[in-house]
Amino acid sequence: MTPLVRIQREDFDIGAEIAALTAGDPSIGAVVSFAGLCRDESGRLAALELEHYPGMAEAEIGRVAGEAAGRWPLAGLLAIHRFGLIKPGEQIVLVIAASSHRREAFEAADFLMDYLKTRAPFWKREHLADGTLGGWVEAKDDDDKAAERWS
Amino acid sequence: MTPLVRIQREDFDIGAEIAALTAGDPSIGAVVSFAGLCRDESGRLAALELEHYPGMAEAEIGRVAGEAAGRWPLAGLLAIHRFGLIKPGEQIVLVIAASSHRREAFEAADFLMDYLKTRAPFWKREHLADGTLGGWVEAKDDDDKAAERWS
Amino acid sequence: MSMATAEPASLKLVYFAWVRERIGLADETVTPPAGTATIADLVRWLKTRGEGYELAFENPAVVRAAIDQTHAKPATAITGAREIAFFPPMTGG
Amino acid sequence: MSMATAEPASLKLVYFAWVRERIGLADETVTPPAGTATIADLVRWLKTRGEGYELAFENPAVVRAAIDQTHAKPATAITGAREIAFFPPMTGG
Repeated sequence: MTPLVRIQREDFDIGAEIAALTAGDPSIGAVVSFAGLCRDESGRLAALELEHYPGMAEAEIGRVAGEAAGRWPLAGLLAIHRFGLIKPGEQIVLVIAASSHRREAFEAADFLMDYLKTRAPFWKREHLADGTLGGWVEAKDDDDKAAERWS
Repeated sequence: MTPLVRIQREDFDIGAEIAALTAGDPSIGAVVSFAGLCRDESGRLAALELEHYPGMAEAEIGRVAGEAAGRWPLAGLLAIHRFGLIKPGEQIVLVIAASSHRREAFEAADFLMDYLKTRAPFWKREHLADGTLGGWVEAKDDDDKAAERWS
Repeated sequence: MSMATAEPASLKLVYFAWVRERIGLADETVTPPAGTATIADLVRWLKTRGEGYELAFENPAVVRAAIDQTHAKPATAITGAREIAFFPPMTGG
Repeated sequence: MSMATAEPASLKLVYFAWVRERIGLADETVTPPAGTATIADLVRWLKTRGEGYELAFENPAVVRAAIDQTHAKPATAITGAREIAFFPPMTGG
């Protein structure tokens, strides 16, 4: 099973991605999806701008997805990460893990998200509702701690 | 936030359910979905027949979903469980949890699935590929142990 | 104040999965004898009602029960119950 | 066999987010002085190249690096590197 990784400006369709990842494999009993959405931060935010490192983004997510595929018996694994300007309510990131049983699908999706947060070369900048450009979002210690759970 | 619970014979559309659950709430940053599918058990199975206890199925899943809603700060929680004859590759159950941050969405979906497996009054019977009626699926100790993680 | 067990009340019983198949009924309305106070008492009485019941409850520890659509234990009192269900361990999800 | 640091090689540097903004460049090709063996050495040299670099690396512990699109540590050797990136802690996902 080779994980699928896509870095794109365009939005994605969760239902269509789940259907494509699971089609034709009747050994799949469990599918977990995680979608990360842009929050409006109580109305403070007009948009998030996502900058990324082309090439490394694909490579790094591919490496971590490959590690997940080696760690859990998965039938399918997909990660999509968008870049560019993303408005509140819009989708930023998608992870789907499919397997025979639910435990490994949950754990693989959870693992991949934790590592995406701390290792994938993406940076968020805020565009504020008042029309000004906000600052770069700071990395959270919580995310580092979450990623450390898996080591 | 009142959890949504549906017990139905009809199939469901994961993408549409996620969109409906998250629409119009820009505080949502994380959406986790779990879909349980009918496996073919290496070709042995023609279908699963799901019997349920009408009334109690809704009530019991509602109780457990309410407990999840009390335990994690969720913006949305949905559970759909199908009954009737379900073929390999078809969807049986769906849980969606939406929240501001990913940890609570993952945990609430995981929790609700563990309790669905052990407390929701549904029983699976196998219909075999050779045309005969198989036995009732036996409950797994693993599922009880998984549910005990949360107490 | 009258005692709950003074006058035997009629009770709807519902059965699911192999409990239903072994008993041969999906539901029935019964009047348990006076003194039937708990789920365990009810099971003991049901087992006297024929071979199907005996087979369904041959290992009573395996059969689950619900009183008015809420999970119940063998020691749970059935006082005031309208509907009691018996079924195998759940295998949904 | 020639030593890796004998002849300074030209190297592509790429910068992201506030590192890019502070330096004022998205990328550039440089020839570090002989003896620039590690990421930390490279940062020390870059800081001598002007105010923007000094600001970008004012707290070098915060800035992350990648060698040929793989995460690297300050002590990682840059021998043979084609592209080295500097960026803030990642905030994707």
